[in-house]
Amino acid sequence: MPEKELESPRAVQNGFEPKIVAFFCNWCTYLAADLAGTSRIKYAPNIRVIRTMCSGRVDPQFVLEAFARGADGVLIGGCHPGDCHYQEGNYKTLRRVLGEMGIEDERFRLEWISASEAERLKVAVNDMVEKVRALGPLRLEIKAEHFPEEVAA
Amino acid sequence: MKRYLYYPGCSLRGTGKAYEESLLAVFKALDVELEELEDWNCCGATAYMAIDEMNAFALAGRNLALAEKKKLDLVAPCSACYLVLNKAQRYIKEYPKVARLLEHGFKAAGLTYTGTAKVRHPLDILIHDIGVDQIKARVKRPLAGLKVAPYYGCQIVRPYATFDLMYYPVSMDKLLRAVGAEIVDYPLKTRCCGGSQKGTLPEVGLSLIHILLKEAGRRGAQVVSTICPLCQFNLDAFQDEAGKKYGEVSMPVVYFTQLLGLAFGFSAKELGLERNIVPAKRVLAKFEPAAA
Amino acid sequence: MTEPAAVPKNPKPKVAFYWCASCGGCEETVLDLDERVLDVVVAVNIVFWPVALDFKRHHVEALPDGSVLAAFVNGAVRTTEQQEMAHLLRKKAKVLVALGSCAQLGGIPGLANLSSREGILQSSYCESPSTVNPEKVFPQTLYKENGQSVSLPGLFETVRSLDQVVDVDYYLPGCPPTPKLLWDAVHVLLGSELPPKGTVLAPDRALCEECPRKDTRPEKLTLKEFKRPQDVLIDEETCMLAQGVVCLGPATRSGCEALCPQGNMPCTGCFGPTSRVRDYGAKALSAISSIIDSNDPEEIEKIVQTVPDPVGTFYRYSLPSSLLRRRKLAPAAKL
Amino acid sequence: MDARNGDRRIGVYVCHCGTNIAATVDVKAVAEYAAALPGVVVSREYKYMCSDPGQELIRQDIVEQKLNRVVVAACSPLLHEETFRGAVAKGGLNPFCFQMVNIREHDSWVHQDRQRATEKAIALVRAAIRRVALHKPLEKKRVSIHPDVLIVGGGIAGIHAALTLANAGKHVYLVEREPTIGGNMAKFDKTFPTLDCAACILTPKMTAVKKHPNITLWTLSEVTHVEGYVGNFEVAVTRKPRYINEELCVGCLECIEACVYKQAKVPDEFNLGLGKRRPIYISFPQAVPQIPVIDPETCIDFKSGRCKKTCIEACGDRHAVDLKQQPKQETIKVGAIILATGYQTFDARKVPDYGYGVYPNVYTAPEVERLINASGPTGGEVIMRDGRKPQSIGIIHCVGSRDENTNRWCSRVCCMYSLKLAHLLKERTGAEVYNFYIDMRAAGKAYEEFYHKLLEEGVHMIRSRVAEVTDWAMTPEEEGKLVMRAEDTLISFVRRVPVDMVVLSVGLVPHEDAQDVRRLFNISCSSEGWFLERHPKLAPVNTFTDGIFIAGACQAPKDIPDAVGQAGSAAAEAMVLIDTGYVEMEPNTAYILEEECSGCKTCIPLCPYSAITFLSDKKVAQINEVLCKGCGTCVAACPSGSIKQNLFEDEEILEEIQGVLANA
Repeated sequence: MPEKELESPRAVQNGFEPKIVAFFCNWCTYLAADLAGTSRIKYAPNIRVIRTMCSGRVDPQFVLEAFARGADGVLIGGCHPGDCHYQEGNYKTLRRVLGEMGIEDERFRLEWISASEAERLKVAVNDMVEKVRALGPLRLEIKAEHFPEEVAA
Repeated sequence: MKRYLYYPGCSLRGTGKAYEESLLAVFKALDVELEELEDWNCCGATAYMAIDEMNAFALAGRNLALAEKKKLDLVAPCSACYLVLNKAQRYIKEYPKVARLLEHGFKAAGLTYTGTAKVRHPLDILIHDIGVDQIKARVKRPLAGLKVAPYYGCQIVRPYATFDLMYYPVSMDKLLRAVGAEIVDYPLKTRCCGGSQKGTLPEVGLSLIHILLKEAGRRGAQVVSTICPLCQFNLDAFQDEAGKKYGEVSMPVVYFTQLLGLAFGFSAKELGLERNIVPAKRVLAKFEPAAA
Repeated sequence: MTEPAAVPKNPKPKVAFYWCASCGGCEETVLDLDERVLDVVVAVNIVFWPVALDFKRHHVEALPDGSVLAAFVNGAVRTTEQQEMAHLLRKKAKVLVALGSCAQLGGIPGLANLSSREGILQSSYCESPSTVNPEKVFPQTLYKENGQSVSLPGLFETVRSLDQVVDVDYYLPGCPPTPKLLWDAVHVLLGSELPPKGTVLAPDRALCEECPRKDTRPEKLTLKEFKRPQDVLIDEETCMLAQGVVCLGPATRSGCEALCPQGNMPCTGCFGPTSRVRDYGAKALSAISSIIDSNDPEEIEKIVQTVPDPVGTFYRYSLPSSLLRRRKLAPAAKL
Repeated sequence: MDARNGDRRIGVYVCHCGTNIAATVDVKAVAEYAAALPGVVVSREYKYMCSDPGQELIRQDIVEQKLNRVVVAACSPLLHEETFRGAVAKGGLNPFCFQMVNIREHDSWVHQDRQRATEKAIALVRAAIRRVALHKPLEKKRVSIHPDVLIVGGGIAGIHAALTLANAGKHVYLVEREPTIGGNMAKFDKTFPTLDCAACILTPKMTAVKKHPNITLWTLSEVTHVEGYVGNFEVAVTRKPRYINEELCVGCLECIEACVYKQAKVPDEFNLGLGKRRPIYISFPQAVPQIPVIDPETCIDFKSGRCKKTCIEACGDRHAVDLKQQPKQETIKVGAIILATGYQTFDARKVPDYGYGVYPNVYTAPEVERLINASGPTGGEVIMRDGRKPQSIGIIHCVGSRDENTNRWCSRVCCMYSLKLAHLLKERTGAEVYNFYIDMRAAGKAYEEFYHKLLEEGVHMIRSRVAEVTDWAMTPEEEGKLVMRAEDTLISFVRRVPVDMVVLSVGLVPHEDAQDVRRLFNISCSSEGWFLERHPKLAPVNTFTDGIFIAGACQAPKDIPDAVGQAGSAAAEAMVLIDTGYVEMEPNTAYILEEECSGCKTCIPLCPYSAITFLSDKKVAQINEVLCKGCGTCVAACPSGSIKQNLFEDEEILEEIQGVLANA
């Protein structure tokens, strides 16, 4: 399909562009993203990449902070299991917590993408952007000043 | 108990009667229910495809839509039907334009096709859904010592290799081995049987028929086992003619379901083996149940 | 402990206590000072303490702003009244102390943030088995009957910790804080130099530091399942985690002298996080799930499932002060 | 934020990279936006930030504007982070008071919508500015480099690298898993295009390796474990038993003659099963080391324990034969590692249409190499499996190469070795030789000329991808032959070519255990499974793991000249490392706040490099800075936030998160 389409056509219609914070590990997924660049592979511009040496560095607090600060989705990209040290237990437990806090599974995703898998990166990003777009904005930020208004009812 | 819809197509009600008889017997024996697709229509075969593709898709597609209504997969034993239905299914899936056009047609008939009902071939079902072990377990009279040339014909794995290797299919080999037969190496297993040429360029058709049969014999096969009513008829009916032109050949050509049936203990009659032109009796007699 | 001698005489510093959304346990702590409470009374002049003394709100309002040395407020804030009192005491007190988990972190009442206000009212005034309310009568903020009117505080959608409502100077953690911590706090406040604003008046290390079972945790601890206290006969000496029991000691601030582990129960985290952690639950979560012994996604999933009620486990005392603060409200109940 | 930024004087530099960035990202807008952010005192855009004037710009501003933090938005930090850190240092600022933003690989090159690409760049720059405000000055730690080098794989690449290093006075461990070095090249008969005999040019290098005082050669050996980091690797090598004591054996080979097996009965690996060997054997006459090996699978004594052990008798008082020999574990320290593990050939059975394994007279090219080799199973006579000599031979190019159904890549060597084999086969047998090729690829010195030489020799070239090789005849002439059915695309006609012998020019594929090796050495593979170089053009022998280099066909299909060239450059890279004497470690290690650690031990089992120990006296955990690779797993896991990581402090990352999300 024409690359143009990859840059999320529905944007025009509902105007909502998901903000997705991505934590990429320095040795695999960040390199895959570099490779995507050198290969001029096009994907949705909705992700904001934050580099860590290893996906193991991604503290659950970072994920929560991202959501709390207005991210519509969080993507963690690491090397394939065995190469990276991400604590998958964290991911799965955190998913449960997020679920109970009303944040859909599609908004928090873990992908194993090795340095050579630029194509896979593109697919993962585009897929996530579309899924989150379908869910709509998360709108989590709770502003203290709203609290008094709450009582009216 | 597994259930599928059954699409006989024209052949299995005509020249391919024996295929239907043996197929139904074998599936019954394996406790698989085949329910004939109600109000099915001609698949259009390759001929219609060549004349008007879109209408051909609609014609074949109608059968798919009917199947989808039943929420069951559709078994198409005839290679031509299988290929055409398969092609229609793929085009609907891969080409939005085709899908859209057909949608209108289907709506008119109160039908829809979203691609859930799949076209399946008996080989596919026996190998993947039933499994070789099940089939082994069902064998009453192993076809020990029977040397078979497995012949798949041109349409079953090309252009779509949905359930077997495109260049060297092996599913039938596995099944026949499972019932005790010996498989000869038959590199011509997917070559053209000459079916179409027989009508247009008879001598080409005949030479192809002759090569297939001669090679089967040269490799020690006592019988050629096929999965396609057109191949079967073509190889069976014109042996004589081909023999006169290129040298004597006499090779029984049977359906793989007939061989499975024998191993399962059915009689030649039940399996329609009497319908063969080149008699299969002389090689298969010893596997038939003693006449009760 | 320095005795009243150290305490400056006349004029006696004024102290106020107040109780927001909480169970009253923190009030108990004050009483648990036992005879030392008398020293406190000698040292200070209690001007407001609804649970024990008959001062009214207007008494407090009458006090000049900033005339109260310290106001100890426990409990989370979930009603308009609590909000008003919080503001009032903030105005009157030099030093506002959040007393106990609820005031500091939101506490157990904070778990209400997993539901919407409507949901809560529904279940307590209609659905709960012990309720008979055929007319579906709900509490109203104002009720008029022949000229007379009765008013009730309004209920907030979201439960908040004290510092999400007013500026807080110090925190006294715990559910409830131990008498020792309170006693020390009182002295600190009466003392000459005050700790920096925002200080949590408890040690800044995690609980394992204080735990008598510390040495029994193996260096390489990995688990294939987590157990709930009621499912196992817990050994008196060994590390809770080593026994597969979810213990949040590693993530929880010390200061309680490991009361629960000493009582053979795991730590549930009432003292909240250390000063270096923003979201208690997140750290509690990684403390626990880091122990999982498997690389197979399915198995990990299974093991994770053996932790019951994750939010209730990891955020038992701190949901309102967590980064997410509450369950996402259905768009309908938009703020 | 502002408070934190109070004393910060940040300089921001947005690079055009010619049009690479500027074409898609409105760099001016980005620079202007940055200028307005708290703490930013200079914000510039420039054509090429990495150029000298670009770097000078930074240096000047630091000096004149008293900058204390710098952000550069350009390409990937993996490309130029070091460059700009250098520039920052030139300005007298600590190089780590710097943050780089990737707006090329991660932005301008992967997006087309200019507005949204610009928005993205702005978000990333904003995040970097907020992050850099928190950066602390850091020092790089220097670690000394162990001068020895490990080379894995004793093929031509490994051999050449080993000799180069050894001649430069470096000590080399050469580890080879086969009983002899020489690799694939040792199996070849002649080499294209010069047609000089492979053995004649290879064996001198092999013996040189054996003789070299600076080379420790371990055959029948495999690396089983790798620890440490650039300059200081600790490697465990398992040496499988040869059952002949290498120190005592003088290579008289009498034990082989003496074996109770009077004739060789066992299919011989070196000759790809075309010949036979005894249970005690030597791979080929010029094998290095010149020491026999006993195959326990087939040796009677190992199977029944009831052998006359004539080999031991034959060896006499040298007592070199040692049937009790056990596997040996060696542990070595090296500063650099060169992987030269080579390739394997495509399994022709995966293309059933060509009948390999079905028709005895269908051969793979490597088999033919042995068949025409004077020291091969037939002494160089081309005798087919059925005992006949071929009158006609068909060679199929690109078997397992350039093929959607198998491998898409071109194996680069097949065209040329097919021509070589065509020449040699014609020369030895006088047979008609048909080459079926898709495209003729003769790029290389004197390669095209060789192709023309072949054409003159009258080798038939048929431009075609063979459809199938069968044994069924259409005409009497085809009877008893292998029929090659193919469409000759130059005359658009389907041909049936009956031949006696078919040669499949199988492609090159990665070793089936390449993935394990990759994990073992912690490097990456391309999606095809070849070892991944750091940069395809500018760092072809480096990997993403410092101190580990790749040479030869393990990186991609290569012919001998290329493999040797690459081996040389890998050796040079290793030498640069060693002669520098030290490496500077990225200061991104984690450290534990001793005062705050509660000793809960959560972190200890998590460390992939076992860098964390528990101090039983202080009852707190401690990180060994040298072993720490800075993955940060422990930092994320520490339940009381008592572990921090240089360059990746919680605060810095949280600031970055807020930065990318803060609404412009």
